[in-house]
Amino acid sequence: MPPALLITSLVHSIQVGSLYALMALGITLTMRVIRLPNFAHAEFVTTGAFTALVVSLFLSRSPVVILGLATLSGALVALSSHLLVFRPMSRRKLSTYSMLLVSFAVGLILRYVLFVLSDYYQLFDKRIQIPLQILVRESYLVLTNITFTIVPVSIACVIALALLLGRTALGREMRALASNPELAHILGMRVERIRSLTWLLTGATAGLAGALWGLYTFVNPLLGWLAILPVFAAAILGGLSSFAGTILGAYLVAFCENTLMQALNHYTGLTFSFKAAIPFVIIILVLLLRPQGLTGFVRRSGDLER
Amino acid sequence: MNIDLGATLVALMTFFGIAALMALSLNLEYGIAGVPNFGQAVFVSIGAYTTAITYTRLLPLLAGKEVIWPCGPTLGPALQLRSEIMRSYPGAGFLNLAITLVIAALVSGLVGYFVSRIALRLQQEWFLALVLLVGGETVRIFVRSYEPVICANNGVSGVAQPFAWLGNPQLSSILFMLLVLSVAALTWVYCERLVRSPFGRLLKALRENAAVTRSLGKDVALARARVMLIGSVIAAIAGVFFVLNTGYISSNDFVVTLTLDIWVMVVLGGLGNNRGALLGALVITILDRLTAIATIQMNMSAIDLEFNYVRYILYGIILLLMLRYRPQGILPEPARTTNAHDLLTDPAPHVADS
Amino acid sequence: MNCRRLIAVLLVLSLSPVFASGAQDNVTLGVVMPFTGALGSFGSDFVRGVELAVAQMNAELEAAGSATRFVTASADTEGTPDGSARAVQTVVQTTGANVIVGPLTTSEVLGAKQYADENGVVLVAPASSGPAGGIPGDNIFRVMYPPDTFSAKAYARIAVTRGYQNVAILNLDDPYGNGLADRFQIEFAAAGGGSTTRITYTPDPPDLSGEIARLSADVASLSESGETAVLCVCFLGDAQKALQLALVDPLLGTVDWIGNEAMTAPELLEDASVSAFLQNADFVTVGAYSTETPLAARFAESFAEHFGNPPGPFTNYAFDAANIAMLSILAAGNDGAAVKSILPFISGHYIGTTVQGLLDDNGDQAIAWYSIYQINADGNDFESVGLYNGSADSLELDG
Amino acid sequence: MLQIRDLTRSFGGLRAVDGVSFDVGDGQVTGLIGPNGSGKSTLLNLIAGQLHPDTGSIHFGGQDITRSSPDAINRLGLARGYQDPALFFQMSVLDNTLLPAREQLGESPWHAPWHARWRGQEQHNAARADTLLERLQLRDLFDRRASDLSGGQMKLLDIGRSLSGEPSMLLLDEPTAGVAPKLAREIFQHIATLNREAALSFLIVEHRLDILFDFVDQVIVLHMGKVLAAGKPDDIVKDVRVREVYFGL
Repeated sequence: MPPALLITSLVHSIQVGSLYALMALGITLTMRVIRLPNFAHAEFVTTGAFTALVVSLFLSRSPVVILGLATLSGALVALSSHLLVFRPMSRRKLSTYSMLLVSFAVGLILRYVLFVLSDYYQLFDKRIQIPLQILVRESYLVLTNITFTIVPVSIACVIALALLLGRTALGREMRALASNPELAHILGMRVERIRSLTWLLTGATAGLAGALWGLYTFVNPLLGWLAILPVFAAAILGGLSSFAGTILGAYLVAFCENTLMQALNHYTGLTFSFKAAIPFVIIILVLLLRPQGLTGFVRRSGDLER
Repeated sequence: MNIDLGATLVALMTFFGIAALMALSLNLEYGIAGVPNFGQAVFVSIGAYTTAITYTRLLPLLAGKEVIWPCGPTLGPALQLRSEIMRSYPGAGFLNLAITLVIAALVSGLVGYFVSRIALRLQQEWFLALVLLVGGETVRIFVRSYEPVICANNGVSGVAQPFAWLGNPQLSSILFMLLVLSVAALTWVYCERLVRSPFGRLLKALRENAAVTRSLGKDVALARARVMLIGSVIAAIAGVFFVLNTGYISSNDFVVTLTLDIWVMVVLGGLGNNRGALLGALVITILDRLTAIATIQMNMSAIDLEFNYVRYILYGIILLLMLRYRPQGILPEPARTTNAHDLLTDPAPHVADS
Repeated sequence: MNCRRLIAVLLVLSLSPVFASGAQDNVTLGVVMPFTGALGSFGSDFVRGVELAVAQMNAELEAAGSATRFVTASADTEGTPDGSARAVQTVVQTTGANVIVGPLTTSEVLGAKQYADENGVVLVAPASSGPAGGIPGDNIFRVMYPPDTFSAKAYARIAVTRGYQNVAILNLDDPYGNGLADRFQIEFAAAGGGSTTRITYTPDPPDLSGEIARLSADVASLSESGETAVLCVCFLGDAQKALQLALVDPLLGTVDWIGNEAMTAPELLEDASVSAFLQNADFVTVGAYSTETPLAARFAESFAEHFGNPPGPFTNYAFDAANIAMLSILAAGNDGAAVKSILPFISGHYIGTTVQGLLDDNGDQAIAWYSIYQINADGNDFESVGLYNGSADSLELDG
Repeated sequence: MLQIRDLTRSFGGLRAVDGVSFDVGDGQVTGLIGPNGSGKSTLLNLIAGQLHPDTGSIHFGGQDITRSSPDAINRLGLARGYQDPALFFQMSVLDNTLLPAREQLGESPWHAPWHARWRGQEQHNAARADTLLERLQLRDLFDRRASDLSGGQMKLLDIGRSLSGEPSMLLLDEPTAGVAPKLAREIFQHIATLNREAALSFLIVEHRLDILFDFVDQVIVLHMGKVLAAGKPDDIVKDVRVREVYFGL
C-alpha cells in the first residue's frame, strides 16, 4: 500500500475512532445503567451537531462556545426524552424489544423534526463555521486544526468520564445500579436521580460528539443515524461492559472502516460501497463467535442466561 | 380535485394485501413466538432480489429468447426485452412468477431457519434483534454494491405484474389486486390455524418463558427455527408482490425503516392477534395513502410544509402513544387462542378417573 | 420564433374542440420531484419553475377567453427510484393527471418507467441525462437537457485539449454517474487519451474520506506517466464533501480538476478556501448551455418577481418541460397516448429558455450544446468560457 | 432411578455444590433439606440440566444425563417444578396443562394447520388433562388465565403441568413455599397419592420439615455444598451433626 494512503487512512481512523469512542461510551452507559439499547442516541448526537451549526452561524465562532452549547443541547434533549418518554414508558414494564422500539420512535421523531427545521431554515449539508487550518504538513502527513480539536477533546472527555465513574460517589452509585438494580433500590439509593444523571451524562457526551462530528464532515439530519450502527458495533465489540473495551472497540471499528477498507480496496479491488458493511460484519462475527466481546466479563455461555 | 377513486382503491387494497403478508409474518414470529425479528427487511428483500434474478435471467429463457445482461450498457435493451415478453408471452410470465415464488420461499425459509439456529448462540436475547437488524443492512449493502444481483445502485426496473399482457391497465391491476388479496387471505387462514393448534400453544409458551418450555421437554430451538422458517417464507412472498407492484427493485426499499413500518403495524394492531395484524396493516396503508394524498393537496394549496417528513413524525408519535396507553394494541390477543377449550366443554371426551 | 406566438397558434388549434364540446375544465399537470433527501432543494426549485409556467399559461388562457386552466399536483420521490414509482402512481390515481413533469434523476426516471409505460402516463423529465434512460418508444421524454452520450465527449475533448494524459475519475454510483463515466472512458480513449482510473461512491455518502484518499493515491500513480487531472461526476453536496477532504490532501491540490454540470454552482464557491483550491486547480465544468433565448431573461425576471429569489440551476428546464407538457395537452387533450404521439412534434417546435426541444428517436433532447465554465476573477461565480457542440463534436474555447 | 456421583459446581470462587453423591430409588420420595445457601437449588438445576456440573456424573434410569439439555432430560421422564410457579401466565389453565403432553402431532407446523390430523390426539390429551385437573381440584378453573389463580392453585397447577408430560420422577423446589399450612399438607397428600398410584418418584426441596418428614422415604441434608447426612427421616432427626447445623441445637 502506498505510504500516503496508509498515513491518511490512519489519521482518519484515529479521528473517526475518537468520535466513535465518545458515542459508544454513551451507548454503553445507557445499556448498563438504564438497560436500554438506545437508538435515539443517534439523534442526541445529531441535535448536538445542529446546535453547533446554528451557534457557529448566528452566535459565536469560538470553539469553546460552540462545543459547550452543543454539549448542553445534547444533555437537555436526552434528559427531556427521559422525563417525557422513557421514564413513563419504563413504568409500563415493557419488554426490551418494546423499549428498543420506543427508542427507535423517539429517534424517528427527533430526526424528522430536525429534517423539518433544516428544510425550513435551509440548513442541509452546511459546515460548522470554524475555518480549516493546516497545522502540520510533513510530506504525507497533513494535520488540521479539526484533527487537533476532535482527538484531544474526545480523549479528554473519555478520561473525564472514566474518572467520574471510577472515582466519585456518583460513579460508584451508577456502577452499583448497573450491576444490581434491585439491590440498589434496597440499599436506598436514589435510583431515579441516578438515572436522570445518567441520561444527562450520555446526552452531554452525545451532544459533544455531534459537534465534533459536524466539524469532521457536514451537518445533516442523518448524521447520527448513519453512525449509530458502527457505534453499536464498537460498543458490542467492547463487550458492553468495560470502558477500556469500548474505547478499544471504537478504534478497532474505525480502523477497519478506514485503514482495513483502504487495504482491501488496494489489494483486492473491493469498492468503497462495502465500507459501511465492514463494522456490521464485525458485529455479527463478534456476537456469534465471542458473545462476551473483546474484554467481556459476561458469564459463560450455556448457563442460566439462555 | 379529480380523484380516480377506483384506481386509488385498487392500489390501496394491493398495498394492503402486501402489508398484511408482512404483518402476519412478523406477528407469527414476534407476536406469537416472541422472536424479535428486526430483520424483516432482509426476508422481504430476498423475495425482491429473487424476482430481480428470475425476471432478468429466467424469463427470457422461458419465452425462448436469449438472455441480455441486465446492467450497464445493455440495461435499456434488456428492459425492452422484459417488457416485450411480459406483454406477449403470458404463459412465460406466469410460469416465471410461480418459479420466483417457489425459489424466494425456499431461499428465505432456509435463511430464516439457519439464522435462527445460529442466533441461539447469542447470549443476551436482544442481541438477536441487533444481529438481524445489522444483518439486514449488511445484505442490503452487499446487494447494492455487487452488480450481478440488482445492478447495484441502478436497481432493476420493468418487472411487470403478471397480468400486464392484458393491455388494459385497469383490468390487470384489479386482477393483480385479487391475486395479492387471495394470497393474503390464504396466509391469514393458515396463520389462524397455526395459532389455534398445539404448535401455536408451544409458540406462546416459548414467548412467555423459553427456559421453562425447554424444561418441559420441548425442543425450543427447533420450534423457533420452524416459526422463523414460516415467517420468512411469508415475508419473501410479500417481497415478490411488493416489487411486482412498484415494478422496480431497489435496495433502497429494504432499509431499517421498512422493518420498523412492519413493527408499527403489528404493535398498532395488537401483538399476538392475526386480526390485529391485518387491522394494523390496513391502518398503516390507509395512513400512508392519506398522507400521500394530503401531501399533494397541501402542495396544490401552496402550504409550504414538507408533509413527507411529518409523516415519519406521525409514525413515531402513534407508536409511542400506542406503547404508552395501549401496549396490547387495538385488538389485544384473546385469552382463548387454542381450540382445546371446546374439547373440554364438550362432555363427550370426559373419561372416567382411573 | 416566440413562445407566445406558438401558444397563440396552438390555442386556436386546440381550444376549438374544447369549446365545441362545451367542456370547462381544470387540467391537472402532475409534478414528481424529490422534495426530501439529498436533492430536495433541487426538487423544490423545479416545482417553482413548473408553477411559474402554469401561472403564465393560465393568464394567457384567461386572456384568450379559454375555459381551460392548469393546476399542478406534486408528489415527493424522496430521491429514490421506488419512491418515484410510488409518487407517479399516487399522482395519477388521486388527481387524474396523465402527463407528469419529472422526475429529476435518471434512476428516478427508470423507477417510474414501468408504471408509466403500463398505464399510458407520459413523463416529461427536464434534467435526466443518464445514457441508461435512452430507450426508444417508451412514454418517457427527456426534453431540453441532452443525454450524457454527448457531454462525455465534451469532457474527453476538454481533457485532451488541455493536454491531460491521464484522468482519475470520482463518480456517483448510479445510472447517471456510471453512465457518464463509462462513456467518458470510451470517448477519452477514442480521442487519444491515456489511462483512467475510476472510484465510485454510493449515493448519499456520510463520509468520503476513503474514496478521496484512494483518489489521491490514483493521482499519484497516474502522475508518474504524464499530466493527470481529476474528473468529478458528483452531486453538489457530495462534491462539497469531497473538496473539503481534498483541501488537506497533499497531492490533490497539485493537479487540475474537471467537474460535471452539478458542480457549476456558485454555492460551491461560498467557502473561500474551496474557491481558491478550485481556481488553483484550473477548475473547468461542462454545464448547461448558457446562451439564452429572449425567453430566458423573462423567465429569470418573472421567477424572481414571483418567488423573491433568482431561479436555481436547471430550474429553467423545469419551466420549459412544463410548457412542452401543457402545450401538448392543449393540442391533444389530457390523454396519455395522444400526448405521447404529439409531444415530439410540439417539443421540436418549442423554443425554450436555451434551445429548441428537438427530440431524437429515444425521446431525448437531440441538440447537444454545452457551455464550458470556469470560475470568474472574483472567485464567487462561474462564467462561460467556451462552447461544445455535441452533434458536430466541436469545442470552441474563448481566448 | 437417579444416581448422583461426586457432583461439583463452582461459581467464581464459591463451591456451591461440592462432591455430592446420593441415589434416589424407584418409587421413592426423597427430601432434600439444608440451610439457605447450602446448594439445594444449584443441585436441582444441575439435575434438571439448567446448569452443567464442573465434575461428577448424573445418571437417570440408567442413562448418563450429566451434560444433557433440559428438554432431553425431561423427555427421559425427569420433570421439574419451580419454586416461584413459572407458569405460562398468559395462557389458560388447560393450555398450561396440555403443553407438556408428549409426541403431539399438532406441534409440528406441517400437521398443525390440518385439524383432522391432530384432533383425536388433542381430545385424548384433553381428557387426561381433565382427569389431572379434577384430581388437583382445578377442573372448574380450566378456562381461566393462569395469572388469575391464587398462589396455592398456581403451585398445584405447576405440579399438574409437570405431571402432564407423564414423567417417572419429579423434582420439586419448595412446593409449599408461601402456602397456607392446610393447603401445604394437601399438596403433600397429592404427592403421596401420586407416589402410591402412579409409582412416581420425587425429589423434594422443602423447608417445612414437619410436613416433609411425614411423607418422605429418605432425607438428604446438604450443608455448604456437601452432603451432611442421608437416611430415614427418623434417623436424620436424631443425627447430632444435623441438629447442630440445621436446627441450631
